[in-house]
Amino acid sequence: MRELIILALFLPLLTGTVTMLAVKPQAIKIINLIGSFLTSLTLLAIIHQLTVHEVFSAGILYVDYLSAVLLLVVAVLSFTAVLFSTSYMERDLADGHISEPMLARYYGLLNLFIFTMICVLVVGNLGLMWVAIEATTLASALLVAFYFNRSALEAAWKYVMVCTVGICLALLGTIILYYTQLNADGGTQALDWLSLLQISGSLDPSMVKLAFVFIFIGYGTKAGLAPMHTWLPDAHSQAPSPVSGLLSGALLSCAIYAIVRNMIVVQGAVGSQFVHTLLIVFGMASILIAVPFILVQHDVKRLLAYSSVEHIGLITLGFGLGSPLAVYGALLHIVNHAVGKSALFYLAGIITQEYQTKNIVRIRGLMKVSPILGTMFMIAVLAITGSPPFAIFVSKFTLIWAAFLGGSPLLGGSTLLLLSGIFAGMMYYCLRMCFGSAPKKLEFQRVGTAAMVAMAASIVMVIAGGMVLPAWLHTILTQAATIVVGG
Amino acid sequence: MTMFIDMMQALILLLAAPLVVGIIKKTKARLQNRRGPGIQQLYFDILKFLAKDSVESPTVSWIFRVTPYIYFAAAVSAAALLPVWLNGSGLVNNLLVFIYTLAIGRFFLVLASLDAGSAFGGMGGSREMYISVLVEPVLLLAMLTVAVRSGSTNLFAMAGTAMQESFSLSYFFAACAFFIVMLAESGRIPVDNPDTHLELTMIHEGMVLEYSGRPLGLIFWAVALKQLILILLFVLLFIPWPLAGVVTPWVQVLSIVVKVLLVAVALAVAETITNKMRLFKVPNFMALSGLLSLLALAAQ
Amino acid sequence: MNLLTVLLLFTAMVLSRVSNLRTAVKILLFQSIMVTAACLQAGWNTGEAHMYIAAVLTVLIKAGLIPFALFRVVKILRRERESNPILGPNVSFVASAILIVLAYWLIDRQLPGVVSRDALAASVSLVLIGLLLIMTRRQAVMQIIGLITMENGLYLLGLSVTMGLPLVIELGIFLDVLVAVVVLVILTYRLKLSFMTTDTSVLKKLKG
Amino acid sequence: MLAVDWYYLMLVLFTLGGLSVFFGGKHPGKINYVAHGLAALGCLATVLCAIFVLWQGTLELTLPLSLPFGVMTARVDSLAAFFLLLIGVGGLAASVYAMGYSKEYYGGRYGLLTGLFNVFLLSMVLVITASHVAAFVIAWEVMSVVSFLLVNFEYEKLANTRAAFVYIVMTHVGTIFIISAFLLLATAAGSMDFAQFDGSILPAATRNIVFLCAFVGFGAKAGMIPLHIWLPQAHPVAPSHISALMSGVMIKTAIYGMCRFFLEFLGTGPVWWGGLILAIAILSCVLGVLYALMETDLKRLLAYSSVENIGIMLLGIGSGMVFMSKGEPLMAGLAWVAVLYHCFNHAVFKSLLFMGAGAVLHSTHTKDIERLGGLIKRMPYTALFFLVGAATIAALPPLNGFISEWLTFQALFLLPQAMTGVAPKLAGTVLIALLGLTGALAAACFVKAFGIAFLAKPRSAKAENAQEVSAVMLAPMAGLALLCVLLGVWPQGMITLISMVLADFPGLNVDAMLTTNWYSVAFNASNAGGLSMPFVIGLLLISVVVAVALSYLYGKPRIVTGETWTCGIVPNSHMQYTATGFSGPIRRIFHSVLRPQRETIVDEIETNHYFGRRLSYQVAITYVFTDMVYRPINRTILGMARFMKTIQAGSLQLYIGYIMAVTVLVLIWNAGW
Repeated sequence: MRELIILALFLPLLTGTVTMLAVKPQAIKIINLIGSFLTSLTLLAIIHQLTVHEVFSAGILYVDYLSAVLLLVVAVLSFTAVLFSTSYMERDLADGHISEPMLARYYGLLNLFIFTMICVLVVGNLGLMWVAIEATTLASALLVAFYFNRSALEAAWKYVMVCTVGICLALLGTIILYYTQLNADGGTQALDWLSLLQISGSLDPSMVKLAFVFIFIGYGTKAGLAPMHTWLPDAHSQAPSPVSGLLSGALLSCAIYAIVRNMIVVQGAVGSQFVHTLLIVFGMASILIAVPFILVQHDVKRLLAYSSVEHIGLITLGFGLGSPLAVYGALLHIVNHAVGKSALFYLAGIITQEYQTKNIVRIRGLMKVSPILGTMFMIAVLAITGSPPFAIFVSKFTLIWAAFLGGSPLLGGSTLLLLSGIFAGMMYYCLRMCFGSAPKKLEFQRVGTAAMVAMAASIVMVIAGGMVLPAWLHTILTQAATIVVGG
Repeated sequence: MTMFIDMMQALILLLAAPLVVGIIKKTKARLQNRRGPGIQQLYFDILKFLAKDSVESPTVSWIFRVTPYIYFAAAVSAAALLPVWLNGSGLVNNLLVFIYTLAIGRFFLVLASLDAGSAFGGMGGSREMYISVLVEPVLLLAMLTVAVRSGSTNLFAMAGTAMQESFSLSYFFAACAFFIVMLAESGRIPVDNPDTHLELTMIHEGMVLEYSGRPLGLIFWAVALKQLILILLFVLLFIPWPLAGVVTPWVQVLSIVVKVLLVAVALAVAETITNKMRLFKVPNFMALSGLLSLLALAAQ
Repeated sequence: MNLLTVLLLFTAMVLSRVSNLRTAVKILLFQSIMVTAACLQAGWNTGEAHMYIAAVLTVLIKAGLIPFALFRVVKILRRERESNPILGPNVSFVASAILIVLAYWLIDRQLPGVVSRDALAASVSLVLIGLLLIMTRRQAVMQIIGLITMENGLYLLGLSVTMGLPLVIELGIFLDVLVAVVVLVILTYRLKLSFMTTDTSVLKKLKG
Repeated sequence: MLAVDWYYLMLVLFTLGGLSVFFGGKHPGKINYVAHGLAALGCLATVLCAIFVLWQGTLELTLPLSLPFGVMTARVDSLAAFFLLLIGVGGLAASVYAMGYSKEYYGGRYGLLTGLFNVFLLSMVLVITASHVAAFVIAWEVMSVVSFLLVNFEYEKLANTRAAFVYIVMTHVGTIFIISAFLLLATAAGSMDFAQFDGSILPAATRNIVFLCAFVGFGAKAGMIPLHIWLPQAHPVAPSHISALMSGVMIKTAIYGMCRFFLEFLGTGPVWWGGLILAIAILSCVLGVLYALMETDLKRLLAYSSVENIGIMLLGIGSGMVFMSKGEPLMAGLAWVAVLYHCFNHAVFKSLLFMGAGAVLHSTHTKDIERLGGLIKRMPYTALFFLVGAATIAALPPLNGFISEWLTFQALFLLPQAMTGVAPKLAGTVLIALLGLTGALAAACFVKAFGIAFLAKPRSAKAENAQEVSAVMLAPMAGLALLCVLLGVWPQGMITLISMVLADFPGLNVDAMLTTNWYSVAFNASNAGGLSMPFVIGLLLISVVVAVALSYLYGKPRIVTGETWTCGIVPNSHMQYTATGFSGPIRRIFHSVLRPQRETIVDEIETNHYFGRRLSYQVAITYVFTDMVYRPINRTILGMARFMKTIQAGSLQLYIGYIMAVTVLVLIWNAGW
């Protein structure tokens, strides 16, 4: 098991360095495809191992069911992202947006980004988790600024500054947590998650509360929760589409994962009432903030970014409700949202490449230009707004059902209302883009097979998730829920 | 068996209808100091028409040919539904069945008026529908005053209770309301002028402008019958005087005949003393009748 | 209030006044040296071996690499000055004083009578002044300096509260700070290239 | 074959039909007959399944969806069976009709149309038979999404997409209310299965909320007045066989939802529930038919008349609720029989009318009545069936429209007796008067629709060279027309069926209420009287025989053709009355509600000196709900959204300021405020 984790960490670095050395774009493409395929395979092997024996903890490495859920997300998303970016970047190269050396740099950074995300999920020490999260920001910053045009620079600058300030707060919180651990048992295992969990009962409650406030706001900035979400739309709209898919699917989920890890410890020390109110308030705020920005929007990728803010709000709300059913729904929603949102970003990527613009007003008649793309886009939008036959409806409905069951029907009702506002906004823009008359001068180039495979795979997963829930996923989610609820 | 009695009743009324219209025309003529045609004039007209051939425009369809028969049949079956003999299972003689049987006639007549494709027919049909939209709710309200008191929409029960009641204020209001509705429904002066061919004033005449020969005869006869039905209904439901318990059935029938003639004369008088109302003043007129029946209901 | 904390507070106050980029970087260098001195003093007090390694690391990264990178950047930004900061030099000077008082009030309220009260207050005020710098300065380099001051403050807080985090985490934090500065420097180069100025008030296009 | 086999056969058939989505445009001829054939067989299976359930009793089975909401059950009890029957009949007619009608849509996306048609039927059947909240909501939204895609099928015209957008958003908002109503019940019952739901254990306040949510949610789907604006836009835009299915059958799923909630889940509630429904119902009736009367687009006219018929059904439901809360099981039984009877009738005659309109659209390619005319000579059969439909909806006796109008009238007539005090008595009678007004307006509306569209001379070249549609389209119309006549002449069969359906609901006493023998049905709820349709029709027939006999009195009538009298000028089609003209007087008396805007453009002599003055007259109705209610709401929401967008103002300092502000706030909150 330890070798698998080391391999999983080592593989992205290996592919990254090899890509830096290789010159020809064709070679780079193949290396990365193999590299990411192997990484995903090892991650899936880790998850399979986990289903055999519950937990694995060795030194600073620690993997349990909760991280298995996120590992699944990273495995799926990293492979589809690399698969998609092979033909996406090829098209960019052909259009002349990027030059040869930039391609190598892109794949290097992408693999570095995947490496840092896997670090976040496998490390057991809260301090090291902070380091890994900070590393993800830096790795993705250069990816956001990849095109180095004016708006990409602006987005990257704001992304780095806001996130680093946020992360400093998280560091402050982690230090205070370490201080409480010192007072409690002399800090032999500094900030180790398992030991913290054992002694969480004897930690000083007021200091732990203070620590959790800083940690929550710090990682909340990384997760894009409401008032701290301001970097998210800029970063996601300026980054290349596969990166924004990874950003909103995997990175936000890793930040949520970090919050949940700390929450479990704090919950043991201080009781869940404090933690849950904080999560619910910020969750509802995120959904509320997303509504106006989706109703009136002119940029396709910003529209999807705000939908990510809304879904992260929904997930935090799920964890905030606290009942096993709610946490189960939230975890399922992480997986569904990751797959659904990445499919949408890939589609948006292809569409913006096709129409050479991100402005919704100038994208029209997608159904006429290419029926397959149009139908996939329509299905993806319907899926992401939570219409039934698709997976996201299942998790959304579980969350609402948990809200009603948990004795807060008003919360459930208002969430439903906000979600319908978002549905109206998204559908309005989706219809404007899909239907109507296509601009004359547009000659449609065939979509690369790799991109088509990546998109089709994600959409099939979303549709299948709506119909049937695989048994192994069900066991992982229930086990993870028991960990979070502190069973 | 009851159906046979109803059918006989309808035939008798059919035969009597032109007589009543003749009487009305005669009294109107007398009031206007002119001799006017004999009371049997309508019989001669109808017989004349039934012998004549009819002229048909090429644009018409089968609806134009079928409508006279349907209109006539509707009038006759409405007549059959009337509760004159005060006994009957009431399965057939229902208030709503009566109203909607008349509605069949009107529905097809308006269609036929549109069929010929002339402006007069269209104008007549549109105004007939306009009048029916105003009349139907008020007719329902007027009939309801009696139905609510008798607790059932069966015409026999309604007539039965109407017979027992002695005079009361709510009865008077209901009678006035129904009288106004009767004027409108049968197309008398304040709402529609039956004896003229002036495009602006004729509603009912406008619709039948295209008809001639046998169909026209049937329609004239049906109009007369409808007139008689309404008068008879007014008499049965709103003029109870020789109360049921007191007299033998034959005297009862005699009193009905007398009452019908009296009401016919009253109609003629009402027509001569008022002149035709502007078309868009009719809603206020109908609102008055509706108000009266609501008052009757409240005063019950 | 030993000499070290006084000098640290002094550097922070001066930082809020300065407008020339080169002098700002020099002050930052001085501040980093003060931090390593604090680290050495802590190591000398507790006798922990890894404190000395941490001190060496701070010298290498905080006093060596980062100022070197910043000097390279400042060298090519010939005419760049912090022309119109949001809060003028005098106002931000008063603001940093207020922040220091606030830091002391916070420490007394939250942890009354803790042993290294001054060090704690100094580190918290460093963090707050770092934040003040980021919030009020328009120049990209000044914002980077603000960020590093905040990091130093946090590092000091960690040092004084918990006698130093385990080495692995210390190493990680230093690596992160270094990479952060490298990334920011690359971005500043690119800003200079495409916007002809590193005044971040130009970055206003992405709205709504 | 047990009911359960028919149920599974139906699911298989519809899913097979649904697979035609993947064929796209290839060899449309074969796809048309195969897919629509499968749909027709599926509907047949639905009808048989319903009959078996009614015969053998409730059918319980689990759905093969393994989702985290526990096992999903489906239950077909007698109420569901009745609605399955309705879907089967409507679906069968629509799918046979579609074989002829959808030839027009042969092209790239034809497979999509047939596939979605099958999935639409499947989702409706699942909505009716689901007995688990999650299954119901999934089927409900699949139905909405599929019907949205069908409404949006001809997306070349932008108006279609806008109408489809309004439709999907309104249905989605409606679904939210339905979900919250269901979940409130489910939390009380502790499980998502319908069998465990029992409204009476809920506290009064929650029960009222559940009632309001269910009423608004299903009302939005049914299209009652305040929530109706999507219906006249969405239904006419879909292909005619789809709008026939939507208007005839899909709206009934909302009525089914209401029946489930008001009859089974909520039990007897306070009187104001019924009162509220009656108020909304009468509003929907009058306004719906008024707007229908002012329409000149044939399919919009039919859509608005659906709003009116939903009003009539709500009248039945409202009076039923009042009777149940007053503890009058006999009268409540009568009211609910009226509801279900009108539900079935509306499905039959509205599908018939939409198919007629579809046939007209198929051959003349225009829906505007002002362009049509004289179609009765060119399309005799369609005209005949449309006439039967028009006569039924105008509630003329020999047809089924009259029966349900009569039943609703009887229910309303009993209302004053159940209520105490003068004010409710007067309200009851005013309700009846308004129902009479609605009946008269409906008659006027459909006389106009049939008269202007089919009779007299054709007003345009399109109407001139219209041909009769193919037999495949005429057969379902004939079937439905026959059904209308059958249900009208012999209502006892359907009334006994409905009383069987309503037998097992508490609060209704249906069997004691009804004595039916072969020729009549009598309601002994306080001697409300009875109805024997065969006698009435007998009378009518005899009178017709008398009329014909009289006209043959003087030998065989000879008919001479002569030109229509138009004051001596050669008549042409411009002399005929137009639809706007026909409804002119009625528009004038209801001007305060409709607020028509007239616009007469007169070409002055200078511009047009050869032909003198040219005058064009336009009148447009202002739809009070769209302008007064929906447009302001829309503006305020978007205004707020634009105002809220200023928080992303682009400056880095502002963003870091947000973080600091939030930290301070949370710290203050954490410090125990």
